[in-house]
Amino acid sequence: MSAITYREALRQALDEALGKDERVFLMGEDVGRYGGTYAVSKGLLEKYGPERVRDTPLSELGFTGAGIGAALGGMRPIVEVMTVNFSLLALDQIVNSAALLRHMSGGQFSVPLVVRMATGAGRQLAAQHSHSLEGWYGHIPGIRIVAPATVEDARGMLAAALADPDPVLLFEYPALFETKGEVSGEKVDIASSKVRREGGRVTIVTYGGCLPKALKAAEEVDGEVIDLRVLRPLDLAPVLESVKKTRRCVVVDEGWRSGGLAAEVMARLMEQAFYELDAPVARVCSEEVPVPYAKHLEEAALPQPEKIVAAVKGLFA
Amino acid sequence: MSAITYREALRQALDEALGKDERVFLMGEDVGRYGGTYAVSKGLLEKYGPERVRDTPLSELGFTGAGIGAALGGMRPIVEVMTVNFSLLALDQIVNSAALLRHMSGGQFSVPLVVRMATGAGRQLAAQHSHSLEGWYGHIPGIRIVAPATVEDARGMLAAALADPDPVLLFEYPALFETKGEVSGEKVDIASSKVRREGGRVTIVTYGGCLPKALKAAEEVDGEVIDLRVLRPLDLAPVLESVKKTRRCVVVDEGWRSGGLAAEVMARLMEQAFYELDAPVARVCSEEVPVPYAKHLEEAALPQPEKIVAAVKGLFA
Amino acid sequence: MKVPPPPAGKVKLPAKLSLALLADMLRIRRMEEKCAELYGQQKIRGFLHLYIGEEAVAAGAMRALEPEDNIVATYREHGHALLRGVSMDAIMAEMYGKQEGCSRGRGGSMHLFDAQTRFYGGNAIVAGGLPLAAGLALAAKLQKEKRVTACFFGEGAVAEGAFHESMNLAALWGLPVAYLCENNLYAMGTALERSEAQTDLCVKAASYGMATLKVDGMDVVAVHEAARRAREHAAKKGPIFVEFQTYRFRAHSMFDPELYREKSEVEAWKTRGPIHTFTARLKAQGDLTEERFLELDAAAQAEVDEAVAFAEAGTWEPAEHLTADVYTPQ
Amino acid sequence: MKVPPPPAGKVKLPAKLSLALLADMLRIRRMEEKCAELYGQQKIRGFLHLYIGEEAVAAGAMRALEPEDNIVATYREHGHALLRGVSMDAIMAEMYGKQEGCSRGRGGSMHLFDAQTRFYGGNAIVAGGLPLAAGLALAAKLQKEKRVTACFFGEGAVAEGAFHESMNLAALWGLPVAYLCENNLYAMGTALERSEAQTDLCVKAASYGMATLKVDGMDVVAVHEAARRAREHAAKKGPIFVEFQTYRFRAHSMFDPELYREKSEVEAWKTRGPIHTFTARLKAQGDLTEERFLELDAAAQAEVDEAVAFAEAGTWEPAEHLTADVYTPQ
Ligand SMILES: Cc1ncc(C[n+]2csc(CCOP(=O)(O)OP(=O)(O)O)c2C)c(N)n1
Ligand SMILES: Cc1ncc(C[n+]2csc(CCOP(=O)(O)OP(=O)(O)O)c2C)c(N)n1
Ligand SMILES: [Mg+2]
Ligand SMILES: [Mg+2]
Repeated sequence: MSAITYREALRQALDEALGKDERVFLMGEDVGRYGGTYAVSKGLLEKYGPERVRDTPLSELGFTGAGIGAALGGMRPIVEVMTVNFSLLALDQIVNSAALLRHMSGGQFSVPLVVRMATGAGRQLAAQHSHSLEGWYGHIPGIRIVAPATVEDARGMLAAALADPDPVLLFEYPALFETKGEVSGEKVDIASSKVRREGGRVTIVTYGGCLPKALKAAEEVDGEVIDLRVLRPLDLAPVLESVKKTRRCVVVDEGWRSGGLAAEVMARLMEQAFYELDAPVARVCSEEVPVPYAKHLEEAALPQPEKIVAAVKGLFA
Repeated sequence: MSAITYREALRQALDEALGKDERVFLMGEDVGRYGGTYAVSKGLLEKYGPERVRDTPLSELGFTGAGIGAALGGMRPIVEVMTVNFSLLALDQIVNSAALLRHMSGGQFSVPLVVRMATGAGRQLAAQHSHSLEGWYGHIPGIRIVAPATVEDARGMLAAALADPDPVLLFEYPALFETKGEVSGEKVDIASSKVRREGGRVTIVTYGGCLPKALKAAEEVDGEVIDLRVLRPLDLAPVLESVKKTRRCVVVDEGWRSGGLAAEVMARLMEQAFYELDAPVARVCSEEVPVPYAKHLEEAALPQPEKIVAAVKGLFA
Repeated sequence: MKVPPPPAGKVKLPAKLSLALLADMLRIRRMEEKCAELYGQQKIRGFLHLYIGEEAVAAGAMRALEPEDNIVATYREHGHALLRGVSMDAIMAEMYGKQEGCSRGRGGSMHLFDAQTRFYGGNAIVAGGLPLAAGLALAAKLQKEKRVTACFFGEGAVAEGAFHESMNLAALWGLPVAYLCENNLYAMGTALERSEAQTDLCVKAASYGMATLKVDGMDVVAVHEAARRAREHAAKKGPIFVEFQTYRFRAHSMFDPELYREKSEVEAWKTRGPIHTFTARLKAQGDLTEERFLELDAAAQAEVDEAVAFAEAGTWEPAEHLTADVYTPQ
Repeated sequence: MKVPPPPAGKVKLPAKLSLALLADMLRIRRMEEKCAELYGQQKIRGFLHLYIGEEAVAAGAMRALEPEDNIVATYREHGHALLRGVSMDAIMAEMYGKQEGCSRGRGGSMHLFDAQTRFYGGNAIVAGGLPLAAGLALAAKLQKEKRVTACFFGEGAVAEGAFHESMNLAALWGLPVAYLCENNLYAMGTALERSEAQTDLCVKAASYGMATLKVDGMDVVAVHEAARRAREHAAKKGPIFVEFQTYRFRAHSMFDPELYREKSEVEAWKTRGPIHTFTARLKAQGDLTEERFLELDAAAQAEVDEAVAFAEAGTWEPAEHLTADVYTPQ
């Protein structure tokens, strides 16, 4: 076991997937000759050729739909939509085709498609390039959503996603790309959430790019940090168990506050842990504002460790 | 005062808007010669001509974006996207342009645009034509969302939406089109939620097409029914007040359960009414399934009065 | 609008094939007439889009395709499903919402699916099937399969971004796909000239470097010939776009008051009706007798009656199954 | 790839205009060279897309437009904003994220906006500005204003559905809009021939029934002439598409390792550089002396120095203002 970066883990996962299964191919804007916007697919074109590492024109709706068709046709496509921001252009195909096809056809057609996209803010890319819309996608039945927050998950989730017979959206976090971590080489599940830090005073629920922030805050407040990992379907069991112990919970989510994924976690805790709670569950989300360019404003817009600590303290006030 | 249908109220509102302000025009697929998919704009082409009641090609992204541009250029466009299902194709323009422009430009450009769309299931139109995505739109800062559930609101909300300097999405409910009601002729606000039925035992929060179902259930359980009316920004004051009295609450929402608007209402009650509640807030939403065609399955998929009653009873169990 | 003269002239097909094509069109026609009636009786609900008037396209095209080919269609796809080989029983049961339907009653009229015949629906998002078809074709190409993907859609779809992106992908990658455009002149109530700056759809398609064909869609012979050429082109040379010029005789859907066109226009087009003109031509050249015609028609009618009986006898999927098949059972 | 010969020949413009165009290009060049430097110093962050090499397009086009016209641009819009009349101070402050910036520091490099000069951004969604431009033009048409909307975008945008839908709307409705395509041959790392089945973009545009022009985008004279014609066409006859054939000398953004093209290709294109070729032509015909050139260049450099000082002296918008202007104050 040796430490690699989150980016390298993603790259290895793609390499392995392409190497193992002839039906797998990667397609998207600049995945090939450019090497991937975030250099995740660098070197793969040279290794697997342009048929299997397929650069596409700028046409998110078209090539995502083509990915669905290719999946129906027996392939195991990995479609890269570059970032969640551009996935808005592909949403119709994801929602109205990929997610519905199996049920709508009476169970005849599955869509074994993986859609990868980068998500999140924090690099001063401004309003149109800083969305966090995992919560939106999490609303749609028929798809599975995974959000690797660790190097281990970045390395292992793709294989599990490809083994899934239904569409899986895999969110990648540029904010984590330089993070280093060990990779066990063991199979990774895409069904469960996981405790990332034990603690006794408060449960902090998060996922994706906010995990390091939550862990940092947890140091200060003896928090138990749970990484959701899979955003649909949610696995709240570890959260419920933790809340039984801590009786307090904060949800940290980079999505905008109203109607984000944090709201769903709170709703479930309302339903399933109401009598366990000594204080209302709090949330730390992005402010309800398009993410601004200026660094200090962007920082003010996003969840930060200090805000998490403050929210925890609020629960004891 | 005389009773008119919800459809007629929508039509009158359009007629009035076009009659009053030269800058207003209506544009969308089949709003003109066809008379509107739901006959809402019937007769308006003849009255205002094809420049102001403008049929568009099938190109939701293009004409919604054109509506944004026209709003920037000094007009007051009303864009009809026919149904929320097709709005997925226009989402990029709504989110990445309309919603962001003002903030992103440092306050220089407002987008006084109204986007109308029909939403909801219940007419056996199957999976691709039965979405309820109000909750999604409610997640986006920079836009206002209104959801007329009464004839009075159907008549009055458009004028208020046009008076708003920012983008307003106006959801229309085909399930209510035949509903009759009185119209006061008074100005209607697009800021507040309203008590639609007083009751003492439980607070039932809902909006749009579910209002009649909630009212029906309320009869049986002495429910106080609150119609949210405006889905962004939410006005929870009447809900909080009601919950203080009833100490119990059910949220009814045709969106899918996970991550829908109901979750946000629950999250807010968690935050703001935790100590007022005698039981966890419950929700009655659509089942997590693409809406099926067969009538009995569709009915099973959607919120129904009986399910609301059962949920209320659950709060006392 | 000028209506061209009805299809005429000698039918240069083997009589057996001609009769098969005629039978195909009759089967669609009789089935759909029944559907309209059943809609009135509220046995069929939701949206119902009839293909009446356009039967020559599905008939001529479907017999040009091979069993291994993929089909993608729209919400106006009863005829395509039927002629592809989905049983009328299963189609009718689907419209009833019964679990014996080809989509187990979950799809209804707009979402007929059938894995066995590679019939990929039944898509109710205009132009939504076009990228899918490109992907199916890509899969075939990557797997070196010889199947072609045939994608049916209306001329209204041509304005959508999905059309543009799909044409470009298909042409850029040389995919084995035939884009078969049923130009019936209207998208709901919007006439082609009010939705396209360029009304010659082949010119549009050619701008992607696609091969194109323009055909009288009311002439089943011309359709069949064009479809055969299109399939061959798709299989050997890559994507092709075919414009079938046709017309729908009925309203867009059962809710359409048809304010946007004159009755006289519809009547004029009916003189070009694909079934009666073809019938007349076959009779004129001695390939068909009135008796044989009545036999074919009776057979179609009998099939419809049986299908209705089948649908009536069908059963409702238990509501407890509601959430089955949202995900694939693993 | 064959690189055409550099622009040459007599410049048939009044010397004053020529020098103005040269000064324009120099202002962009010097400003952006500074931006690159400042990016290295982390004074500018986020994405930074340089226009270096393409200056002739913004310069030639902007001087063909009128003050009442609307401009829509992309994330590669520093030059357009500057030549449209946004002060270099405000642009530089914006890139610093200061509240003295033209978008109050909220937009950054990709989102320059300016209401006063009708500069509608600064759009970082590829092809996202095209429908907007159609709408601005529609508003002008409906209000019987004589303004034209000029919409700049890269050739990569041509593959997007938004391009298709916008072209059709513009042509169908005869809108006063000029779609000005900066074809620099690459969309990030994707060469035109790997993204378009039809690489002649004018052929594509013409398929909507649009007027088209194809111009050497490295020749500021040709650009200016074409832009004047385009504006006139848009104002009097309706939409027009102009392809400016150009090349970017720098990486796509500051993150781009440029794996997708040879250094030699870039060097070959540099022989066509819009500034030095134009300078040489003007000198050759006696419209420019080296001394005058150095003056212009020094003026540009001085403007840059001032802008940097302005940006450095700028202030941060208080974080408490964060949520201001999400909605319009009423
Ligand atoms: C994306 C989308 N927009 C709008 C609709 C509503 N709609 C259904 S059919 C139709 C007309 C389509 O016309 P065309 O493509 O010519 O096919 P036809 O119905 O004539 O067979 C419209 C606008 C839809 N289903 N999908
Ligand atoms: C819809 C969308 N998809 C992808 C991107 C990422 N991206 C940014 S610029 C770019 C290339 C655009 O190329 P082109 O239109 O030719 O403009 P150029 O950068 O060459 O000026 C891409 C793919 C984006 N911003 N928007
Ligand atoms: Mg049509
Ligand atoms: Mg380019």
